[in-house]
Amino acid sequence: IDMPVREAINQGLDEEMERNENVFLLGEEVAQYQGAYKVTKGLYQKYGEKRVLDTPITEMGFTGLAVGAAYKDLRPVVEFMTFNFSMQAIDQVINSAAKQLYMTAGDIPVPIVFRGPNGSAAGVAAQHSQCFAAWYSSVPGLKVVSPWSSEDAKGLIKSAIRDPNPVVVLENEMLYGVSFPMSDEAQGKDFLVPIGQAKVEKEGTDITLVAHSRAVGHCMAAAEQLAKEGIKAEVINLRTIRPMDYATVIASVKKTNRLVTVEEGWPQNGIGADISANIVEEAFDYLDAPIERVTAADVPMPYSKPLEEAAVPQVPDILAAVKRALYREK
Amino acid sequence: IDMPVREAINQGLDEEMERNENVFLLGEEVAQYQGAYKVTKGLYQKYGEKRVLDTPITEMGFTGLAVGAAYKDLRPVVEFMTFNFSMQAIDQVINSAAKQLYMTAGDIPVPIVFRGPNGSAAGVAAQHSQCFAAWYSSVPGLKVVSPWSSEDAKGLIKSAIRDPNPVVVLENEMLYGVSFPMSDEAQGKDFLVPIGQAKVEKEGTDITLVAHSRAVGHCMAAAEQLAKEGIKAEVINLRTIRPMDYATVIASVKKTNRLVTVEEGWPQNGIGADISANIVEEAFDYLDAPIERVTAADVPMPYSKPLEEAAVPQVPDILAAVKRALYREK
Amino acid sequence: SGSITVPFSREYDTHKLPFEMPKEAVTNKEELLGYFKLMYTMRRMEITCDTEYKARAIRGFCHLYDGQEAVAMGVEAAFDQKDSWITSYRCHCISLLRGGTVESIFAELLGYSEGVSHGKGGSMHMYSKKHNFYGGQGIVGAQVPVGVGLSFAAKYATPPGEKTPVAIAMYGDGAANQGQIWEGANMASLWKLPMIFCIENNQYGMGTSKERSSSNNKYYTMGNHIPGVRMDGMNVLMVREGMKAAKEWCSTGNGPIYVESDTYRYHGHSMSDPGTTYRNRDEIASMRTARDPIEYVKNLLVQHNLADPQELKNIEKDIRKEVQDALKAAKNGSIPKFEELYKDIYIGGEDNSKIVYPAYIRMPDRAKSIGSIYERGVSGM
Amino acid sequence: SGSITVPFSREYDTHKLPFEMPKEAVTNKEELLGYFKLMYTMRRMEITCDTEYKARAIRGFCHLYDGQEAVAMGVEAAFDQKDSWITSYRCHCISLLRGGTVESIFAELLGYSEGVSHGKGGSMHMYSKKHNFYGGQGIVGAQVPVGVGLSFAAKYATPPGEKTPVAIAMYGDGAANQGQIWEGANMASLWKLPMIFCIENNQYGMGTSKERSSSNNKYYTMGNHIPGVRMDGMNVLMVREGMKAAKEWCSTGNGPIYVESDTYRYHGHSMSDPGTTYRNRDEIASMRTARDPIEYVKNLLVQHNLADPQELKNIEKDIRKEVQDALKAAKNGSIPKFEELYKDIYIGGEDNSKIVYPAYIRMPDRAKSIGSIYERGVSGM
Ligand SMILES: Cc1ncc(C[n+]2csc(CCOP(=O)(O)OP(=O)(O)O)c2C)c(N)n1
Ligand SMILES: Cc1ncc(C[n+]2csc(CCOP(=O)(O)OP(=O)(O)O)c2C)c(N)n1
Ligand SMILES: [Mg+2]
Ligand SMILES: [Mg+2]
Repeated sequence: IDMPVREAINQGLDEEMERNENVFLLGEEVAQYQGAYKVTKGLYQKYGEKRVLDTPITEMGFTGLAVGAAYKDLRPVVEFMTFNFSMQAIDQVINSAAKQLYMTAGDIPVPIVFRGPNGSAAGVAAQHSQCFAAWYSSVPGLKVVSPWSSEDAKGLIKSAIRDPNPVVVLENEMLYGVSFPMSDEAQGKDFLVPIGQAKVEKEGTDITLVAHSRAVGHCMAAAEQLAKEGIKAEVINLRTIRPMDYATVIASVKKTNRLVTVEEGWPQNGIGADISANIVEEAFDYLDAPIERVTAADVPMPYSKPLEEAAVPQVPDILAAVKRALYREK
Repeated sequence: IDMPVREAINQGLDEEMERNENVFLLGEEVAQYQGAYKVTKGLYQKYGEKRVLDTPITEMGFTGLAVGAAYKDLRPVVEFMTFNFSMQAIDQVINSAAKQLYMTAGDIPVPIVFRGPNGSAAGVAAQHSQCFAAWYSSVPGLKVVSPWSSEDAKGLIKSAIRDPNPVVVLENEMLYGVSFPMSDEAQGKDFLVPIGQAKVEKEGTDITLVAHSRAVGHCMAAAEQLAKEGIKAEVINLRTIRPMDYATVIASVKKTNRLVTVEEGWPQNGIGADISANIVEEAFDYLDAPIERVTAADVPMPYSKPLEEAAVPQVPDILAAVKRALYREK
Repeated sequence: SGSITVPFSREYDTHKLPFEMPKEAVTNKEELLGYFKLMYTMRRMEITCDTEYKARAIRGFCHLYDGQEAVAMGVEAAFDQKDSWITSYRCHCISLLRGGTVESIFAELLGYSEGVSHGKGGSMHMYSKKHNFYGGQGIVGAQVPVGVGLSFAAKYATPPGEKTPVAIAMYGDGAANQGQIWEGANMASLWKLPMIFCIENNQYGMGTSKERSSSNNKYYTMGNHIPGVRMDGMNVLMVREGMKAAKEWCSTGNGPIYVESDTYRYHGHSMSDPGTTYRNRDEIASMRTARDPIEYVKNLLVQHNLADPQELKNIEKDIRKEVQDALKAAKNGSIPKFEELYKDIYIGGEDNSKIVYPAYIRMPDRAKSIGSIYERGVSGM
Repeated sequence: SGSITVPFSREYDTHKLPFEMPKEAVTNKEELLGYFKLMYTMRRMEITCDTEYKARAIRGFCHLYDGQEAVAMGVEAAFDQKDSWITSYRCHCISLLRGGTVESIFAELLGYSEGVSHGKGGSMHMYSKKHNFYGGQGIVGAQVPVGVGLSFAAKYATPPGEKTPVAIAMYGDGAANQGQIWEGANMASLWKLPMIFCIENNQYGMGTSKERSSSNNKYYTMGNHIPGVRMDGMNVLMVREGMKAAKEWCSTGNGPIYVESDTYRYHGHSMSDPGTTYRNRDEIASMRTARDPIEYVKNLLVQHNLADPQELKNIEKDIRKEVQDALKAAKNGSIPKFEELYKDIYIGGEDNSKIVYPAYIRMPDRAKSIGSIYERGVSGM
């Protein structure tokens, strides 16, 4: 069957709440309103106000509260209405959650999930379009995942909730309504997507495309176009950003000898930069062309639609990078 | 003459306050206590309580306040007692300051400086040792500088204050007490270090070392050691992290064909990763060996001294990377 | 026609207020007609946004102000343009009072160059520095300490002893518990800044009623030791008189004040919220019939024989046409040039006036990047 | 020797408190001797830290608690260990009450494996989950909403109708205006959480006096509609009774309370602050002579003939020796193994019990990285 990403997350949340009484949800509008993007639909009705809580619009406060609850073995799932608002709470995420296990020398784990839509959406301008993948994934103590498909979404949210560490789940608003096939296995209650492992979405031998979240879709589209030209692209869906599965990327590059990274975040100190640097360190001799990065433009997000489209990677941008990596030999 | 970094910053602040009445300082303990690290010594006495303000310990609030004052043409210099605490205020820095000019289509510039010690210090553990260079420098709308020497410190703080854009000045506590020579020119009131330009601290032909802040000192020490072995290292002091002076690094790599980046921040999505990725894109054919990154260990900062030392780059780490880059041919 | 005196049917609620609030307002035909016209223009503008949003001409978030018009109108009537103003994303109508026109607001919403923010900001981001209007903040609560900074700058620029212009930051009942508001209030109180904390209590923050978000929903008391006042935000005269008193208090060195306007939004939170799951249609309907801020002014005009109903009808007709014309004109706007994508990221010159660009601005397709990676800095500086 | 009744020489100041505070405390020799011993141990421990810091054996920040001992002691006396506790970086003495020993605290400060946090946390980061002590927060204010989360968890785990354990978050006069405190308080009040907001008002936040940081320095009133009480924080019995009352109120479903302890720190803010530029020596001296919390207990013991001065002197001598012995023992500690550098970043197993490591942990010298970049995930999971 096909299932929209929204429903896949919802199912994952539901199953994990059923499985473990200590799992609870909190955030703005997650309960009675059923989520600003309806991701938590039906859960307040099913689990009641003890376990699904509408918070005041006080990100720093409710994030701190959730972290404290996690110190005492509850398993909070914090929804940021969008990750943009997590900036108000980022000190709590980093200093009270990510670093706590280490500072306590293992005494106080923080089993908490921070989830919500991340990155650009449609027509919401500069303050509501930021991608936080690079920031969060730089921090030891956090795990960071970023699903693309419905299977990713369900399997990763479930793994995140079961994980005894703080996990940041970077979703994408524009994917919520997109349907993807769900295998029989993925429909089951025991379906987990392991954190820390990338997935080869499409095998290929000529060039490797690496991406996460919505950009995976662009890569798949690009790969299809390339196939028409006889170019076999391998598409890697990172799924996890931290701990990054460099191994899968290296293996692929050793096969294809060419790499293009694609992301919706800003270029400087981005995910692509990190992958590029690691590949250079580990597989320099396998590279037949410079690694190409496709990123958001280095600008705040504008409102106007044509400008907005120009600000984030589109399929032609990926194709152009691929062409450079294919035809420009060392 | 020699001058400690602390005094160089102080002199820069003093001169700019004298020069422009709209420049004012605010932050915790900057006035009567003369700064937690005495960087603002004497300024409250000289300029009075209108222009040097002790704030309550409310980073989000006073940062917002300063941003608002900048909207109305004042030139606030915000001290974060350390940049760790800027996380409480980062939403104001990014969403209210960095993006404002763009969202207003040029109508409301935000001439503001955020300064304070960044990165690791001595024995202050995980919550007080984070480096924010990579985060801030990923954001369009911000400029980010990070001085090493006293000349850097004075020249960059002065340029930052005169700049009509939001500028983040990442200092380093452990450098405050370190003395560096100050040229006659640097002692003058018109001395500026241009934002956006790296400085070649030491010329060399065999390998390029790139760093900012305290790591520049380590690179200089490494270069000295290497010189004894007949290896001529070129040391680039970035000075500015955004807009990054890739040009100077590229030019150097085209000469030396080998590159090692050094930074005190975490490895993933760091400054070194970004430089590496850009060099690969622009100067791949000039590289005679993989670019090597030396970074902080991928761990929260521990308290214990031997662990702490192991967590940040030391000269031997740089030497090891250099050796790899020199002897491991493509 | 001379002035009339309008007694208030509701009293100001006060909190630690060291002065008396008026029980009535003095006004006249000209004023009232002015308010009516502006508020009716706001109303038509917002309703037109609704239509255009549904027609997919407006994108993203779109928060409408209909129902709340008397608050902005009352503030503007009490202020002069030296006073600084900042508000949330619900900013179309404040823009209209502070530098925007119906046409330039529509143009912004349509994403055109002629827009208040050249099509780069959209619904949530309208400004006019010249008119001392600073936005248009998309982040809940963030405008409040920033607003305190506006008041700080006003005081900084005023010679001691003189009356200072004031600053006002508007925020909602949902925003009211944001900690940074208190942080700003504490500094405003410590440093005696001319700052008005203006809560637009429209009873809901998205789908959450004030009782569920706020352990204390007497928002005018939230300053604790800071004086506060609450008023009927559907009554432009009451808002005006309240704001006059607040401004007088703040501008004479007494420090900040909290002012709560009890109001209502007719629309859902934003265009994507039908606004009917968490409140019932009766509630909305009864607000419209009993407390509509525009009807209130119309009634005053008619009851005091300052205007006859037909005159008002004609005005409404004219305004409807003006708004439609503005929309038509706005629709003739131009799509922002590609250069706008990377313009206004930095500015140059110590006087903030030069248009500058970083030497190298990376684009998704790196080959199409602007400038050159072989150049450095920000050019034009 | 039976119990004695000690009248309070100062009244509790109250704010919207719906119950009466006691005017006296009942205690006995055993209790008082217990408080005396623990508080004197704290005092000696902190003074020893001073010496060791100056001898450069302790690094980084080091915030001492001497002068404030009665606050922690009073809290502990009123609580049981099911109640959760979180505080700021000024945490040595709370650690001592909650799982730490003088030796393990010294060991931590010396950076040894035997330390409360295995040498990884240092002065600001001590914890014991087993004893419901959650730190040790280095970020001003951050412990407060986290503390509210502790109270949330306490309520979550308690069957409806039963008394809940409480949570307490301690913070300073300087921290008191942090917005996140209000955010936490609002939720605690909305959701009736068993939460004590405990202000340790030691009159200064670093070099800033409370008048300069706080527009309202009656901290016990800062909850506005939330009840509050202020007490003499130098009087362990008053703190104890105050905390008992607070705990009773909170644990029976009434929601949070603000409790301010009026106290004083003898040392500077941290070891790098002489503490004499922003306050004068007379002030410190007069606190020591008039209000010292340990002298108070000693005097009670002597005045009520529960102990004679010599007995107390002997106890002091013993404690001084114990503390010195603990220091000596701590100094025999072991430097953390290199593996500690990358241990405890992640934990594994759904029951939080497995020691795990990421497959690849990068080190400054990449060749010395732990694990392999060719492996993936977090091993042991
Ligand atoms: C920090 C932050 N959190 C969440 C949001 C999403 N959001 C936008 S408006 C809003 C409700 C605000 O309600 P209120 O303050 O009452 O203002 P109103 O919309 O009623 O005018 C929310 C939750 C945001 N923009 N910023
Ligand atoms: C968010 C943040 N800002 C600043 C600091 C630096 N700092 C540490 S303690 C302190 C003073 C706190 O004073 P108070 O709350 O009165 O507590 P006390 O030290 O007196 O116990 C400051 C400014 C910090 N740790 N965190
Ligand atoms: Mg509202
Ligand atoms: Mg204090």
